[in-house]
Amino acid sequence: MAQLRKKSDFVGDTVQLEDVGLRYADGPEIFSNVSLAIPQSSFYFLTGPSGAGKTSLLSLMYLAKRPTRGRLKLFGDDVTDAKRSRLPAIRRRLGVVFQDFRLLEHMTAFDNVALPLRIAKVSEATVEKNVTELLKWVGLEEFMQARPSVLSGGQQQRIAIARAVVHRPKLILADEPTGNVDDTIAFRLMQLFVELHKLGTSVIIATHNEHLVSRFAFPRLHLKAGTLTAMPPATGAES
Amino acid sequence: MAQLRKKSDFVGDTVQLEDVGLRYADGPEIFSNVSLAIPQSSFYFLTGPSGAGKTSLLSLMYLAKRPTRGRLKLFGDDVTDAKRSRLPAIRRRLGVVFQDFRLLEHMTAFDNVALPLRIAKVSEATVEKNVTELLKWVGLEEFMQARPSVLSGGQQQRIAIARAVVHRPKLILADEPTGNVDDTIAFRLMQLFVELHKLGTSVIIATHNEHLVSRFAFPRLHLKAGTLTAMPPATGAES
Amino acid sequence: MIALRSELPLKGDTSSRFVVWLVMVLVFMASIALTTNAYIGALLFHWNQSVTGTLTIQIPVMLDAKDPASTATTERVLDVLNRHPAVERATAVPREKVTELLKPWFGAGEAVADLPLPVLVDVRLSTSEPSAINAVSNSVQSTAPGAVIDDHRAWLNRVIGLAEGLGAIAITAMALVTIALGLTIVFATRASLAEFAQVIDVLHVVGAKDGYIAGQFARRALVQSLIGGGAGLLLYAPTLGFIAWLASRIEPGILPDISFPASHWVVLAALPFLAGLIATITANVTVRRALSAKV
Amino acid sequence: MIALRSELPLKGDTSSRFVVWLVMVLVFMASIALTTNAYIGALLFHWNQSVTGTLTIQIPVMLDAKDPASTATTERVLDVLNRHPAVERATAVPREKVTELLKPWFGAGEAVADLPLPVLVDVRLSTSEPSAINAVSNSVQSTAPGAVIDDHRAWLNRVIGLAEGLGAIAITAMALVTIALGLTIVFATRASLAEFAQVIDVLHVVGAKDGYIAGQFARRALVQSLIGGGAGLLLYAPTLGFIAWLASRIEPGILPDISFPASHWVVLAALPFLAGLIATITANVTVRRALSAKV
Ligand SMILES: Nc1ncnc2c1ncn2[C@@H]1O[C@H](COP(=O)(O)OP(=O)(O)OP(=O)(O)O)[C@@H](O)[C@H]1O
Ligand SMILES: Nc1ncnc2c1ncn2[C@@H]1O[C@H](COP(=O)(O)OP(=O)(O)OP(=O)(O)O)[C@@H](O)[C@H]1O
Ligand SMILES: [Mg+2]
Ligand SMILES: [Mg+2]
Repeated sequence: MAQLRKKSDFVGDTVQLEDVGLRYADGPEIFSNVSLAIPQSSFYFLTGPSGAGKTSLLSLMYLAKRPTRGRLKLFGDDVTDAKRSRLPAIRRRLGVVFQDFRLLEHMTAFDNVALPLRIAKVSEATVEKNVTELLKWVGLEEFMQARPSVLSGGQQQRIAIARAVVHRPKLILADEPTGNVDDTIAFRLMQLFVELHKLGTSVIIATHNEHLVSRFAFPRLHLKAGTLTAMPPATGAES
Repeated sequence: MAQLRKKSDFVGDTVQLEDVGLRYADGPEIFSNVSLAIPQSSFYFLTGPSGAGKTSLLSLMYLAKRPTRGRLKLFGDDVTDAKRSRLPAIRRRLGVVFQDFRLLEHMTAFDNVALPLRIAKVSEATVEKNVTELLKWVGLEEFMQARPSVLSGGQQQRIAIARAVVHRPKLILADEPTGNVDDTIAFRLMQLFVELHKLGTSVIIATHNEHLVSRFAFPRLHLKAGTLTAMPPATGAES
Repeated sequence: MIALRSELPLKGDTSSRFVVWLVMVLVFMASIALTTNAYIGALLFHWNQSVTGTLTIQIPVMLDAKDPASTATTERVLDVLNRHPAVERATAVPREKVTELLKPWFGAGEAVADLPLPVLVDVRLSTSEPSAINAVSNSVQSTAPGAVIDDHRAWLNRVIGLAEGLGAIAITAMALVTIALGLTIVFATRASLAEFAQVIDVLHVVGAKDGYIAGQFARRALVQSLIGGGAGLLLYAPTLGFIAWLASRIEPGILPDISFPASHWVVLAALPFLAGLIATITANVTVRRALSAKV
Repeated sequence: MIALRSELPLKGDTSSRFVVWLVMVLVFMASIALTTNAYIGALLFHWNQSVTGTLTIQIPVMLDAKDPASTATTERVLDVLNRHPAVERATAVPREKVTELLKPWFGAGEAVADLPLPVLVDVRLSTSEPSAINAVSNSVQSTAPGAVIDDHRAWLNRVIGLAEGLGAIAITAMALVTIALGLTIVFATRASLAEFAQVIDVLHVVGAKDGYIAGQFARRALVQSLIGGGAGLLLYAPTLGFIAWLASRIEPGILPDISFPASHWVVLAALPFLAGLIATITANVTVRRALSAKV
């Protein structure tokens, strides 16, 4: 899958936000003046109370929304006003775990996970190999041909994670990726993210799970009342 | 709302399972020989690894599925083979929080929460009063007129909980009700369940959150490899 | 108040628009079919009316108009006819009119003036029974042997056959439309059931009864059918006008101007409600069937 | 392989069935309209054909058949006609045939035998140009003044007017069908866009290009139109047969048996593909427009 990473020689920040603000329609600003630089190969938690704007902030980064104010750079490219036609190429270097999974109901678990590879026109042999391997890792090899609706909540969440990482993205944005699994599986999934991080991927995980945050020694971005604060890693945690 | 509780003089177990087994279509049995009695005014956690069958077990209790084997009693009534026309009356004494919320997208948050009251033909004045009060309690008074899709994950989850308790059910079945909220809100929501429990409602909460389980001194039902084991309350926890 | 509140979204989903559109088309087709049928009925009545109870008798005497023998035969026939109980009135066609009728053959020249012409008698009967026609025919024959009696029915019967065939097509169309409407509603309701599976699950869990859920779908189907049916009628009105305009422009008078009875318009106006009724019942039955397969 | 894999479900959603059904109805209507139009065209051609290039000349001489003067005039007219360059053949209608034609007026009695009758001449022209008809007419008039020339067009023109009106309705129907098809696809595609909003979001996020997504919808629309169009033709075949059967049963011979040219069937067979083409283009444009409003 070397062709998917051929731009990996770029140096600089993976994500850069400068004085970014966001509002929905004519509502109030969800957050304002958020500035942030996520370096290559970094790992961050994104925390904050429910409704603080974590999902919204991530949606800027995966280009589902444009900031209403400020500038946004991804992989060194300023995408604030980028033409739409330029975005697919950038999006293919991202992996997103949605808070509500967003699995495609009319496809099997396998096809859901294979989607990013197929969109990138990866050969079917590679698809077969990578997807099978990944589904084994998340413990769902028995459910490859199952539709999402017959899977349990935790099983669906693992499919969503597999889909987000199968194409070895440069940046993973995961929204509450362990909310529906027990601690054993949560730890295993975190390990997956950490492995990818060690291979050079940047990871941002939005979570409410204080236990998770305190267990891993990664820095934390805290969003509250429209302001983003960077916080150091929890002390005494594993890395 | 006294009319909603007029059968409250019944004595006995709220839920009774005798040698219950469940299978989907022609798949293997998810669990078998589960026997269980949930007394009135009790509070249980339901735990177990992802895919163990927690959601499936709850779905038997809220009458979305019939056991493929064994007998099931609710409020002392044997409902294993009960006629369909008898079920609505029983269902109105239940409150269910779905793992995936299942809010009705074409209704406002207010109307979603009001649904059980309106189905039970409660007067609109009472609906107005109770729903508003409850939405304040879960911290969403600002979002009463919002559609579920514009709410954050945690906000949706709180709407789902409000809908499950608004009609003061005799039995609350909550599936991972705090997976999308932070600890502060989770604690507040747990308080709501505990309050109702103290007023005589039975509560069963399926959860992966060990932290939650260990914080509250309630007994636990553990489902693993198709077998249900009762476990005592965590020691040293508040009640 | 609660009964009017809908737990299903009426707008925005595809199957609801599907029903509205199809009912529109179906009501449109039904109204065209009904009108065709009514028009054909009226046309037949009109033709029948203008022909029934009249006879033309041709007396085969090739005599000069001024010839007293000819006049005598004619007088005799007229006399017999006018005393016949089944005859209301019998008059000889004036010579000018016969000349006019023969113009295509002999031109308007003076040649015709001197021509011996057959005598035509127009008879208006007081009844349209075949037996009366026969009785009249017999008494004419005995008075003036060889008289030709034409009751104008030969050509009419052919046209009636054709028109009745068209009427049958219109009726068939109506029947097909009704069946199609039923099928559409069944099918769209099933689609809706799938589309709203989750809404229905939630309604179930909060204790809604089958009748309540079925009622929601039935009301939706009713409203959709009324909207679609109304739209179909709205479409029908200008179409009828357009066809009438075309017909009048092309050949004024070839088709008689027929005004429909009030009952026709009442039936047309009732079409959306009929569609609504069919839709309501079908939706109700479909949903109850589907729900009864659930826990 | 990847190009053929669909990221959108083709079956099971309402809008897809909606399109299939509507395209079926539309193609059905279009094929009926086309056939009507072709039939009317063929009918007009047939009638024109049987009439064009023929004249009937009536010589206004009221002379006895055995009268040499009458014979002389007739001979002269025939001679003039047969030497005229625009005339292929001119023949006098035999007296028996004229008698036959007059029977409704004079009966079959011996009276007619002695009657002086007009002479009728049937003329077949070698051309159908109006100028030729005029030239023939003039030379006949100068030979036998007062001759009446009938080119059979008066009644034909009335019928042609009516038929052309019907043809215009058929053409209008075709145009409406095309517009309706376009609107249907636009509308169903929008409905699908709403229905698959989440699928589209996910495809976007994993880096699918607009063209890819639009292509998925276009392919869906194509397949649906082909299915619907095929079904429409399948419906058309028995309908045509049924109407032909009804027509033949009602009035054999009133409408001539007309066999359509091969091109007609080719156009009919092309209808589903035409619908597919319209659907593909419309869906593509609609989706691209809608997507360009997104981030
Ligand atoms: N599409 C939308 N339209 C309008 N408002 C929205 C929309 N999406 C989110 N919001 C609002 O923006 C705010 C932030 O929502 P967001 O989903 O980003 O919060 P969050 O931090 O992810 O919360 P949670 O932890 O509960 O998932 C909320 O108040 C929410 O109601
Ligand atoms: N509708 C269904 N059809 C077939 N199999 C199903 C269906 N629903 C669930 N299952 C299977 O039943 C098993 C138990 O699922 P269930 O949702 O009850 O698990 P759970 O304990 O709630 O898991 P989680 O903690 O991940 O939510 C799973 O293996 C799942 O794949
Ligand atoms: Mg969120
Ligand atoms: Mg579950």
